[in-house]
Amino acid sequence: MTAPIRTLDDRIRPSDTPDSPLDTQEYFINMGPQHPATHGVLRLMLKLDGETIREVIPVLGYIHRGIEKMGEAMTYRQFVHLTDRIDYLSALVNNWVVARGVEVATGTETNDRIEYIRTIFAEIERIQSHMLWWGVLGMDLGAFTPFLYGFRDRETLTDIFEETIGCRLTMNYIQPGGVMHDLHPNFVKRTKAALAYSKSKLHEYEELLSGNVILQERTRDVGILSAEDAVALGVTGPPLRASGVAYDLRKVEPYGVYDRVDFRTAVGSVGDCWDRYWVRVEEMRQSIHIVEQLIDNIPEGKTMLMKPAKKIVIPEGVYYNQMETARGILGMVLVSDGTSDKPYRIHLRSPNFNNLWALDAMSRGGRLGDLVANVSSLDLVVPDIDR
Amino acid sequence: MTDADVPSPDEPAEPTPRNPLIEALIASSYGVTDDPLSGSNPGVRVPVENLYDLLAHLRSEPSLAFNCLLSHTAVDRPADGTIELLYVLQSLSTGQRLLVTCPVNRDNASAPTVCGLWPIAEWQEREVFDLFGVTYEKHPDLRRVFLDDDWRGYPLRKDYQDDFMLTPDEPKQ
Amino acid sequence: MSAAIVLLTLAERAAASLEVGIWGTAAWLAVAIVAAIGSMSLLGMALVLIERKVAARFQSRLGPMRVGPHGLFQTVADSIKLLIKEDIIPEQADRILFFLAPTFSLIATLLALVIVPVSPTLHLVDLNIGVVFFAAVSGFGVLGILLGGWSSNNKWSLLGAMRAGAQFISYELSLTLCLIVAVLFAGSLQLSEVVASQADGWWIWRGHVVTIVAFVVFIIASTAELNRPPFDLPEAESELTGGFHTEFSGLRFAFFFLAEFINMFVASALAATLFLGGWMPFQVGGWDTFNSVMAIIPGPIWFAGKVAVIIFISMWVRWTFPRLRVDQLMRLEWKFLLPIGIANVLIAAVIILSGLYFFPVGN
Amino acid sequence: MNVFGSGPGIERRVNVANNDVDVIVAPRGSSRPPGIISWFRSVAIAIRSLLTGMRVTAGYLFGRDKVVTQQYPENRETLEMNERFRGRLKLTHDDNGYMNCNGCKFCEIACPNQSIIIKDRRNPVNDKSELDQFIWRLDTCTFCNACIQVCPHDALEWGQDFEGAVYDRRLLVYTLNSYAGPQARLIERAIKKDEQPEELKATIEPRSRYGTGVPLAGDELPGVPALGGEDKEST
Repeated sequence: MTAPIRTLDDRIRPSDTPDSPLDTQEYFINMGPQHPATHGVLRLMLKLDGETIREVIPVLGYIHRGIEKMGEAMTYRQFVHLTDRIDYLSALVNNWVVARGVEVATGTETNDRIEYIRTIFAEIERIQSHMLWWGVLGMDLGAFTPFLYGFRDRETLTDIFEETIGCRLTMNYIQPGGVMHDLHPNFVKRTKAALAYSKSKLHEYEELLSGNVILQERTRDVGILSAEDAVALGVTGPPLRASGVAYDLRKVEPYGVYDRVDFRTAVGSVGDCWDRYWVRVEEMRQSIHIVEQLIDNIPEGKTMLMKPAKKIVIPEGVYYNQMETARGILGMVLVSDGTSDKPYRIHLRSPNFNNLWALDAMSRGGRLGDLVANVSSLDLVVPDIDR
Repeated sequence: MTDADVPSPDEPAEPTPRNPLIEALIASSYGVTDDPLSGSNPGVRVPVENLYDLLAHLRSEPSLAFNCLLSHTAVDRPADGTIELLYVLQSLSTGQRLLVTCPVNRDNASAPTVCGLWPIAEWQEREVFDLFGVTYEKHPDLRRVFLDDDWRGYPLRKDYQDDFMLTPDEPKQ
Repeated sequence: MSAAIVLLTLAERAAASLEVGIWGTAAWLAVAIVAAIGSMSLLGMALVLIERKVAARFQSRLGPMRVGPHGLFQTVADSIKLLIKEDIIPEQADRILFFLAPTFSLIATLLALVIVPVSPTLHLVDLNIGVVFFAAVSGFGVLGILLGGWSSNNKWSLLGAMRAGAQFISYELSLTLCLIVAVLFAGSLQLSEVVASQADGWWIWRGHVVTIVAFVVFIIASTAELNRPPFDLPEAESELTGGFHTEFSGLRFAFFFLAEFINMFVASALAATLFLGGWMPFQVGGWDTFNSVMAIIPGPIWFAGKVAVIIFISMWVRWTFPRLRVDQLMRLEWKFLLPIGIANVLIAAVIILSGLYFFPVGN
Repeated sequence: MNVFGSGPGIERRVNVANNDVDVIVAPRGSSRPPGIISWFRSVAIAIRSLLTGMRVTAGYLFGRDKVVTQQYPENRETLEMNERFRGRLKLTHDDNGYMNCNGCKFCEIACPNQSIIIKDRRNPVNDKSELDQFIWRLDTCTFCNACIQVCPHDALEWGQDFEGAVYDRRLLVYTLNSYAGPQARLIERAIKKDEQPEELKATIEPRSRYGTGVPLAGDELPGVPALGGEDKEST
């Protein structure tokens, strides 16, 4: 009755009837866990027929750290710092998901200043994440220069984090009940300067890569993911919007102060790599626009409403809340037994784990070079896949 | 097919269902009960016999159209002897969200697969199988997803023990 | 570089005459071999350093800065590192071919290097079929890459090698068609005569659009031949983890690397010789004062300048563009460059027969 | 071949999940109309796009002062970290050089990784609990700031020193406090109220950086001798 438990060896078998007019032989090849295009330790078993991809089998677990299990032994406040380490390019949104989950469960109301700070930082982080992605996409497609430009421009944004928070990547900043530090006195000035800089660089990105005929050839009609497939495969974030579903939690279920700002959701129409590329580039512009609207209007107020040393005990129940990271919907299932200050069970619905499986649907029939473009256009962060 | 106008005879009197959706589901024939613990989200509990039918109904009913399985996970409850399977359903067309909880027997945890309804369930169920040991009937590719194929035990169960596990009070060597 | 070539030439002359006795000849030959290897490595190292420095500036970096002033000796340090690295041969590799592959690659480069005319005197071997020789030898270099990919017994390497085979054979056609255009204009296969025929002006501007097109196609095709981005599919590190040289390390890798960079020099030198007048100064037929001023600058400097410009353009392109996909690469060759090349040869023939180019001399 | 171009997106309003959402749709360009002229046009657009990209990179090559690289070990003197930079953990001291820590273990409880191990002792003079050893494990610390956040006496702060790399990982586990003894506040109060201040000061004992009995803190390992008690490097 129950399905047989299989192993990877059962999975890698050539198909009986290769789908090719020539008398060819299918073969398997390991892409990763150490491969320049898989950005970390993603391992893909590829079934290839020449250069044509027949199947992509992701093999996970190379950076599985059991964060959900570790969370069961930590208090809610301590758990926040672990979420920095799942999707390290959206560390603040990950913090925020836990913080908001705890706040909703305990019925804590935050003030406007906290929500403004959180929203601004989340958007700045989205820009820096997309900038890094832009550079990496360039490198995956063979242009090394965008990679360095992306990293260079991202530095101005991580400097903002370092000034206020003290860290650049894994920040542990947004906490249940507030944020860890108040804003640095230079924050507004520095952020405005960085936004102006980013704007000018976005124009340069357009010239260097977006309009480039080779990039267009490499991305157009490559890795098409239809809207139906994207929804059924649980794809969220920019890949989902590139397929034409304008589902952005910042619009649909606004949190923070997203309901008070004016911005547009970037969507695609076909769902190919080009749409995913363009959606992300446009999101950078929209994020700059969001921060520009907020940066001058940060209200006064306290930035931490819960005493840091106080125990947080959540009433018994199952709590789910979700947010839009740079890669998609990050959800958190928080189960509390109502007695301890530690979660009974904590589950993170990571956007990358769910987006990853669309890779097979996108890449079948394409070339090896298309697979690299597809991996890149999904913007996978492997620690978030494995958790 | 919500049979809202045909009340089931064995329906216990619910204290003010929060949501018309839950009300309709409770009134249907899937043995659904309201989940009082589901926080701010609407949530229902369903016995495992009716799990697939309920989810298929939620997926296919045009007025519900839960077309996205956002998350599928489990909670180990050794005190009850059950593992609760949790399905977080989201409708991208209506914006509704529903938490479906389904307790299964802990010693022989098994549930029907919902791969046919949402393809992503294939991998989410693999994750639950990997970490909780819940086997899914008719799953096309049931194997571990994070851990090695020859890993013993299911780490997210509360009674999982390993040689290298630390206790919080003892600094590691 | 030039000194080494002089030495090599002298050694060859000495060996030919045998007047200094067998041991003297052997000594001369040893000197010549050392000189050849030294000049090649020097040239290769200089090119690698220049490439790294230029790339760094394109990317708002500084590039190597640690070894020597402004990292001048970085490539020397790298070469020493590569020399003393462990020589890893995969267990399942075909050892003989694995040994031969980088050697073939380097020999092909060396053979192509000898025909480059740096100046009237610094011309090592002036073959009467120099152009054909170049076409033949550059085809030989593919063999090294194919063998390297095959012998590694690695699927990535094999994929890279197969890509290289398809790519090089295709682009060889365009390259040869461009060579034919130059030969048609010069009326000779001998490189010294090709240069001499440009005494009244370089072919690139004497030959109307035809030579410009031929020059551009030559640059594109040779970039593909050299397996440099945006046509670096055989190694494509983000797709094939290094392609045909994935398994090579230490000295063998250095051979491939050196061959690639010297090939870049050879191809640029050929482009300069065939279309930009080689060591010829900038001359306009009839403008005697202007020509005499230009002629003051010595030939090797003209040559080096022209080669430098072409190499710079190659680097500029490399550090700007993404890589093409394998089928797009083939499409570019067979659907664009090849038809353009064939049409170009026909038009060139018509132009030459009717003497329509600028400053026709002696025809 | 398409007629390329990544122009501005098309603005539109759609209904998603019962919300009206302003969207901006990715430009697709238009497919090339048949004819040789449009073919040449598309080739011209393609070449122009390549030249535009080359202009950008050339702008960096020839533009002045575009280099962003810093020459790190050479610029040590001028390198300034942000004031909130999380370098190495430090104990704060008052003007007289007495530490503010009283060994209350708030930080040890708050630390998610058990990176802080506090050993306390009872002072014979005032019969109060005080810090004996503050052992910090740099190797497991994630720099999450929780200890500093919860400290009721502001006894902890981040240093600006980020060069923590060492060759022996035992060097990463060490005692932060240089002495064991009463908190600065208590000494101050004892001086003010004249409650045996000298006896209190006499209970101060020096604490070495390594060799603390905590695993890895400079202890002997199989085949590796123990580290000396003196400072191997400056804090």
